[in-house]
Amino acid sequence: MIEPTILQYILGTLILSTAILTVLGKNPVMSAMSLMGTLFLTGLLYFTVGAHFVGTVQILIYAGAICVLLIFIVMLLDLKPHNVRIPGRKPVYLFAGGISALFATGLVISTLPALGTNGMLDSGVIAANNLVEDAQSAKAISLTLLSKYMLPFQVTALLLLAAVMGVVVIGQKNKLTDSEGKGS
Amino acid sequence: MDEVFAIQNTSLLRWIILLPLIGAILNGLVIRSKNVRLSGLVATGFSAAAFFICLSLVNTYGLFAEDFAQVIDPWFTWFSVGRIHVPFHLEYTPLTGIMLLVVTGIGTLIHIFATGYMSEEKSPFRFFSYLNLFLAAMLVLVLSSNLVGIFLGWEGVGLCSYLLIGYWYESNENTAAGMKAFVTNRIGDLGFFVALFLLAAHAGTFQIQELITIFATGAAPIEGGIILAILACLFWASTGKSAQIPLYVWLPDAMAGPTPVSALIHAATMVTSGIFVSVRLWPLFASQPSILEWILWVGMATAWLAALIALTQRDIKKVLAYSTVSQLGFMFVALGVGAPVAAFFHVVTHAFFKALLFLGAGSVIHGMHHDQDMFNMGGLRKKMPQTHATFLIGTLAIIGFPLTAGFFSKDMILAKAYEHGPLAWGLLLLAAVLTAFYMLRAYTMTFWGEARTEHAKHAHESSLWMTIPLMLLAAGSLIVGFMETPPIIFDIHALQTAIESSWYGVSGEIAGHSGHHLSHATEWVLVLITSVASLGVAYYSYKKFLTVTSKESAKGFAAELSQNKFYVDEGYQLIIMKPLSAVASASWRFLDVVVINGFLHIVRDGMRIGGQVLSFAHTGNVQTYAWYLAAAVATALVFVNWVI
Amino acid sequence: MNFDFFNAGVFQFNVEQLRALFPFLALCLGMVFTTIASASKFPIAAHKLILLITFFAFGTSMAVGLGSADASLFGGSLVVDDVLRWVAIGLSSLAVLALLAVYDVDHSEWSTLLLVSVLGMSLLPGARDWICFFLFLETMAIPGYVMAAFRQKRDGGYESGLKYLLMGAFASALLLMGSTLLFGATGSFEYSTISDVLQMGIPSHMTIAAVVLIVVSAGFKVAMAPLHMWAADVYQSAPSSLASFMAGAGKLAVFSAVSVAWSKSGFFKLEFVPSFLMVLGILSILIGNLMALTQKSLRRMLAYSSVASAGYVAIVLPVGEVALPSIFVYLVTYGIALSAAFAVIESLSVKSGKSSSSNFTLSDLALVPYGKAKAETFILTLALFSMAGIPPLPGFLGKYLILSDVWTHSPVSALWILLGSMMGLAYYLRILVPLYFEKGPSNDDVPVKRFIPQTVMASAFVGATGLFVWVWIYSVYFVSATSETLLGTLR
Amino acid sequence: MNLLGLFLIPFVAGLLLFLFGKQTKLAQWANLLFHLFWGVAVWQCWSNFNAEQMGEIYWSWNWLPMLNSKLDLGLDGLSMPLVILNYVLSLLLAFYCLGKEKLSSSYLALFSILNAASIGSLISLDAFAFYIFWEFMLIPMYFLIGKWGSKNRVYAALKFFAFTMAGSLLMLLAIIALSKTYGTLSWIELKNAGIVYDGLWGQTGLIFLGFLIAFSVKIPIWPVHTWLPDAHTEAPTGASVILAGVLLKLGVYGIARWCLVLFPEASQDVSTVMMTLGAIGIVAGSFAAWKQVDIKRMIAYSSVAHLGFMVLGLFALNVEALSGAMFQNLAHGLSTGALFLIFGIIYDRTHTRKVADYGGLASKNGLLASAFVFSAMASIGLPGLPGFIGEFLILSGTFFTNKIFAFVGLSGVLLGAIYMLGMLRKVVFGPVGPAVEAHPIVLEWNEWVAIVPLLLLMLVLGMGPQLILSKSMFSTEWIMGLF
Amino acid sequence: MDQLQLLTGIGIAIFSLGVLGFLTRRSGIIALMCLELMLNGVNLCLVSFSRQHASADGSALVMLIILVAAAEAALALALFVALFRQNGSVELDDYRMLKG
Repeated sequence: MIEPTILQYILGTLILSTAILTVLGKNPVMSAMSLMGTLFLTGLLYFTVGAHFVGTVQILIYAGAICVLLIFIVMLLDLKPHNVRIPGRKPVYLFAGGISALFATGLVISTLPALGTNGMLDSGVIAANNLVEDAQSAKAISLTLLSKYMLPFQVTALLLLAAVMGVVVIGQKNKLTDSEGKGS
Repeated sequence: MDEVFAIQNTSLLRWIILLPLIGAILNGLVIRSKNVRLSGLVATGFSAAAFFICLSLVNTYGLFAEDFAQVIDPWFTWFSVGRIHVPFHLEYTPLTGIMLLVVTGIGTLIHIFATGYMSEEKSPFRFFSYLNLFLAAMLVLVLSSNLVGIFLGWEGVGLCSYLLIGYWYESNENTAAGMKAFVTNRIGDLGFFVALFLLAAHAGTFQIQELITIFATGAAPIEGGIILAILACLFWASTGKSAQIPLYVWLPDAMAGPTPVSALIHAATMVTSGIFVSVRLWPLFASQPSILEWILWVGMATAWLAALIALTQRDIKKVLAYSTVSQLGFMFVALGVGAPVAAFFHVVTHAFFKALLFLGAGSVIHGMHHDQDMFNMGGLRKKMPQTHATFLIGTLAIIGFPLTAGFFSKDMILAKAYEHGPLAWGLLLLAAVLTAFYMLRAYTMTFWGEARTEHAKHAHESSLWMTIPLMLLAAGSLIVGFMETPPIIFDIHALQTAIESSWYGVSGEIAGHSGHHLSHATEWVLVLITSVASLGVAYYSYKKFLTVTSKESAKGFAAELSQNKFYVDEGYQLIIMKPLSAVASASWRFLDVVVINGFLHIVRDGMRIGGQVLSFAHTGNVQTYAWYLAAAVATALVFVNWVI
Repeated sequence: MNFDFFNAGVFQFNVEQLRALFPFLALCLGMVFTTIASASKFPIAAHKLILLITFFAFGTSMAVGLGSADASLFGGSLVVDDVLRWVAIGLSSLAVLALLAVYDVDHSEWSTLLLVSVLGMSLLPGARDWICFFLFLETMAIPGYVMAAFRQKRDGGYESGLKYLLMGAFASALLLMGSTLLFGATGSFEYSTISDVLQMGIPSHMTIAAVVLIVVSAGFKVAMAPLHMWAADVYQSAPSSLASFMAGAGKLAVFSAVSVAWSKSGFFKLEFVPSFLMVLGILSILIGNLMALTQKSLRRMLAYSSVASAGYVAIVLPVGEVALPSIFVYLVTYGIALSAAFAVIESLSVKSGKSSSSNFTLSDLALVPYGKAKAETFILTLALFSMAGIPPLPGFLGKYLILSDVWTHSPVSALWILLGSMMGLAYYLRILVPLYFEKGPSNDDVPVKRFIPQTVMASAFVGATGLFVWVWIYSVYFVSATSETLLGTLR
Repeated sequence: MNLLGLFLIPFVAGLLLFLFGKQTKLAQWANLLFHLFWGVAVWQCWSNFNAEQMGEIYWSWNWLPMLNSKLDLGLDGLSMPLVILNYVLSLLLAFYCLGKEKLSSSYLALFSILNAASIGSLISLDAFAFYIFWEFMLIPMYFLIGKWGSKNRVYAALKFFAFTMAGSLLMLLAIIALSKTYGTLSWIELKNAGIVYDGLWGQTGLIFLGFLIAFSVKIPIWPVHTWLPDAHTEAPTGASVILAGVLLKLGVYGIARWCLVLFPEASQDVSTVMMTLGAIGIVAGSFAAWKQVDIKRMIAYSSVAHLGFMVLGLFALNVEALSGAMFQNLAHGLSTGALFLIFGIIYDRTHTRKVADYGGLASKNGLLASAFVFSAMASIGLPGLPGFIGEFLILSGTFFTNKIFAFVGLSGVLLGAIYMLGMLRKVVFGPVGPAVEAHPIVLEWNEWVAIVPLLLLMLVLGMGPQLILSKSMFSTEWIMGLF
Repeated sequence: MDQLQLLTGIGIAIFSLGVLGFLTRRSGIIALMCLELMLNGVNLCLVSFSRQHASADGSALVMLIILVAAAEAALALALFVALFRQNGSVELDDYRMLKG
């Protein structure tokens, strides 16, 4: 039973606010930036709960690579604020908002036990702290990945291969499209 | 019943039916010659052959024998399922014998006549094959040993009459008349059906011999109500076939057919089958006196109605038709008063003189180039002497001129009626008087006075083909009456013995009926009254119509009524046919078209429209899809959290 | 803690395990070859050859293994049992069909992607925890996203790819959230543990939420209404072979995997799951059939009919693993018929001179030159009657089995299936009308492309033989085999 | 007794006939040849047919053990007459087809396959196999109506398909329930399985209803009859004949075989309702027939009425009525088949179905007219022709059970005369109509060959019904023994 | 309140925010970012849960998720580029040709 530290509270608020910025930001660049912030801060939060390895990966790959990729594309297509439409101009989007509000409420309501005091979980087991520390270590994670989740870990390779090929195909084909595809 | 009757088997009977059938097939399907003489002779040959077989039968097994042996031709089993067992057996009884002779004999004569009469036909073979087919069917009716077999013949003759009435099918009237005949008969036949069902359900047999020997004598436990119902149904059927109220309407229209047909089917043979069947089943009727009253009064009413209509008809065949209906009424009255012998006697005599009259009329019409209106005739006795003479004999016979055939039979009926009660006798006498009136009217207007039209002036005597049958029939109508005479004259009772010996030893006495006989004095009085009344009226009518003009038509309400047949046909049309057909079209248009198919089409279109409505929700914007997804999750979450 | 890496038994395979693993190795080998082939610009025919051989090897090696003991690999995260083997056989046959009948793309990368996707599919029923499930699902899906976008030259190629991708990602995010919550609630990703925990007591709201999320995301993958909309778009404008492959094989893999996963993790013990599936199923039947009725484009119509068929299977799912045989037979027969139909539409659209089969409408069928497309029309007829479930076509067997399983579970819901197949008739039969009952134009200048005859021959061959003889015998033996081995081993 | 050949021969023949392609003439003669082979098989079954058994299985193949289904083939008094009828009609149609360019090889092929299916459903004594053949009949029929039919054919074909399918899906459910409950689908085993009846709305009752509804749609019983007029009207001649002669009969046969035998109590419970429907069918059908202006439609409605009689016969539940219904199957098949055939031959020349266009046929072709009248008389049940035997037995059986229905049925007898003779009056007799005027109505030899045997058969069956009744007697009594 | 529960709360909140964005933002790119947000929320929950249960499975899944997210992002971006080249727009509701 560890009370959250002030730092964690601050991080949490920051994360939420950046996330909100991502969702509501007019300018895609703005959204991308704040998304990057969210991911970065999440990484920091991981550190505060001792999940160092996950935090590192988060910051390096997620906040680093993916967001950079995003921003790069945004820049490439230079999407200006003016051709980014603001949500809620059409009434149907209120409906969408309603849905997602409902969604969120439902989710939050049903996950209350996890937010409430401990022991509400179905399994009812509370792990001792030292075990927890070990479980979060890089060694434990890698062992798990390489023993128990060996197969998924390897299959991801094929998955990436497919993704790469896909990007190649789509990228190369649209040249082809510009030349040939006009007619049809 | 075998210990009473020695059963004799013979396979001769089937040939009586087969021969005309073969003739019909030969004429209709094989030869198909346009030559009237050829086809006529073929048909005549086969019916004559049948006639000779009948003669030999009568010769072998006797007609008026006191102790009669049952003669059976066990042909084959028609069908037999569960409680229903129908052998196709033929049976010869004296009664049958007489009917056979009448049918085949008169049938043959009419074939000969037709050979002359149909001389300018396109397809005579059709006519003659129908005629032979009719004979076959009629003989099945006569010969069959059970009621289902009789029903086969019953409807078979109906079919043939349908075909023959509509023989000249180019004109719609003829086909309409044929259809009317068939449908009306069908209405009657429903009764026959029900009778058969009742028999199957309660008697378990259709064999006439068993029915009579078991149920008429009360040997088997079956409540009288059932038998009564059966008999009522059979009588209903007879009103159809034998043209009684309320189903008589088809017979006058049936005159649309060629005249020989009218003579054979609608005067001599088919229309009397109702009476024939009743006489065959007489012991059953006798065991149920209550039905007899009905028969009596229905017959009486028919006799009257028909006679009244006949008074004012212009068409000579119509007059004869209504007179036939009226005479059939006489026969049913005879049945009703409990005198089957008299009834059947009248059947026989009537067969002769009515056939004679029709054929005479046919010869006249032939001479008149198919003009049937009596007002256009007149003075034909010079032009066609033989026809005139024979027709006169026929007329005398039908009005009961002493010592003619009609005299004996009608007198017998009247006597029995008097035994039954003075009221019946009086009414019947008046009907007879009416007969005398309209028959003389017809005769006079046709043969006396002076020719009223060109046709009449240039009318000519018919060929021997037609006149010889006329003469033979005339002879018949003179002598045939002597087979059954009242005690006061000759006192012959051949027919009675014949008929009573064909009830398998069961007596035809009506239950609880004291068979007291009239004294000779009363008989004399009755005879005199009848003869004087008829002859007087006949003479009056002769005087009245001697000088009639072609323009003359009915005057006064009563005459109008009578000439328009009391609007019975129109009434039936209005009351039955029109509403029925309205209901029919309503039921079809409403139930099938509107309700059922309408419902189906609503479902179909509903599905289509529903699809189109749904497809609006499919906007094509990927976010909408996401909305539905999220909405599904959200609703499920909310539902599971708060509702369950 | 120190972990002896090499004695952990992860890399040590005994013979059975190797034998169980071999088919997948064959697939991977195929990938290697295809990659080499596309890298060195081999002709398409070479790719086809490789694919054929690979699938043949895959299927047969699976078939050889049939009936042998279940092999649990990688510390139990993958179990190769008869279900997986049967599904793999079905997948390979469907893949071969999709390949032979409609190989309407001319990129070499296609073959590799197909293989990856098949690998994911065939691993799916063997997963025993949600991590593997998720990963295999993604392995199946991501190549699909790419393949859906293959047809830029056709209308809406990219669009369908994008829709597929975005929705798929969204759905898999939901699936992740679901399995995460499940993990949180039960402390494990493994089916068995989860079902143990679920049996322990009344499940918490969190568990229920997790299950809801998982069910919905699975429903998305198999295109149940109202989560079906992507399917219509993708099947309409993606390459025919992808459409037929995803609609047939994809459904087969996901449904059988889902059936295994849910019953092994004890979802069906939560009383709301069957009713939830019931609602989804009924919605799919109604919406799918009604929408199919109003479609102009034939491929879209087929897509909606596949939505309806997903509905039938959804109704039978709660019966549990006992229903696997019928689900399998139904989906295989349906998939074969569907691929044949797609193939025929493809070649008919070419024969009637249309640029692309995406907008090949019902009325365009009348443009098919009369008597020029006998084989296609024949195959299409067989396919449609099979989908409508008219005996003696194999589709009937599937319908019969599904119905009989539903009957044992809840007789009333069988009526929905009957209603659905009644509604289905309306559009299946309508397709035949312009083909047979209206005389098409008899123009002789038909643009005949090179791949049409081969397509027709292939589809005629596979379609006719498959539809008539093969599937009957095959599914009969499947049913007998599984209903003994499978049902025997399940409890 | 080689029952396998009985439906394999036409099936294979159908597949072969597809190969003839454009060779229409050749295909037609080949079709005749196939009928010869088929005839041998039929004759063999007829000659060593043992009427003194019920549901004996002569050939069996355990084809789908896991579905509790065996392909059991048997032949008894219920199916034998219909097999013969099916063969005769199909043979005569094979003659009729000769020289008709429009009836191409695919038409003959579909026809042959249709025969295979109907024969199959007649001789299969296993519910699953029965259902397969039963449903399979739809496919060829759908194409026959839809491709070779007249103007409104597509609507008719779809309607036919949808109606029949809707009915038989319920039967499918019932079959599943049977196999799940009793673990077998073989007719005789089910019969001996001791099916317990738990009220009409109990499980057994519902199963029974599933069967009943399917058959009622096929028969068709009012009010699910509206597909019949459309199908009959639009179908080509041959299809109409087979539809009237065989397919409808299968409904009657099915009720006798599956409903009455397996669920006697349930049948007793519904008998009044069904008889009411039958009676309504008789009256409504006759009324509708009376009001038709389209000859084929009128004949179709007359079939609705006649099949109403058979429903009465089935549910009067006594031997007379049941054998009557079974016999009426043949009678109606022959007479209505003949009507459709003859009118079809006329239609081939005149191309109009409107009564108004006709008239005076007798003066154009006397023999054909006579044949027409003959068939019409057979259809209205004139004694001496088979219709009478059937109606008489049915109605007397009904009379034993319930007099009211017998009387309603009698009204059908009367109305039958009214509409049939009305049609004859307008078509065969009367002044020559425009259509008859315009076209020469001269028949080819093969058309005569097609018609004449029908008429002869009617005559034979009308005077010698024992020929058939003796064959089916045992079965009907056996069935009624269950009640 | 436990800090892990704080994590879970934040995770779920972010996830919901992502859903909100994905449903409402019409720019495809931003919708993609929202997807990343959702995944991130999932990650947060996973980390906290795996701490609670002292098992590394959750963290392992986090790795795989990041990987898959990368793959999907790459594909999506490639598609966006291609679409932008074709039609000059990445607004989701400009791509509604396939519908009905």
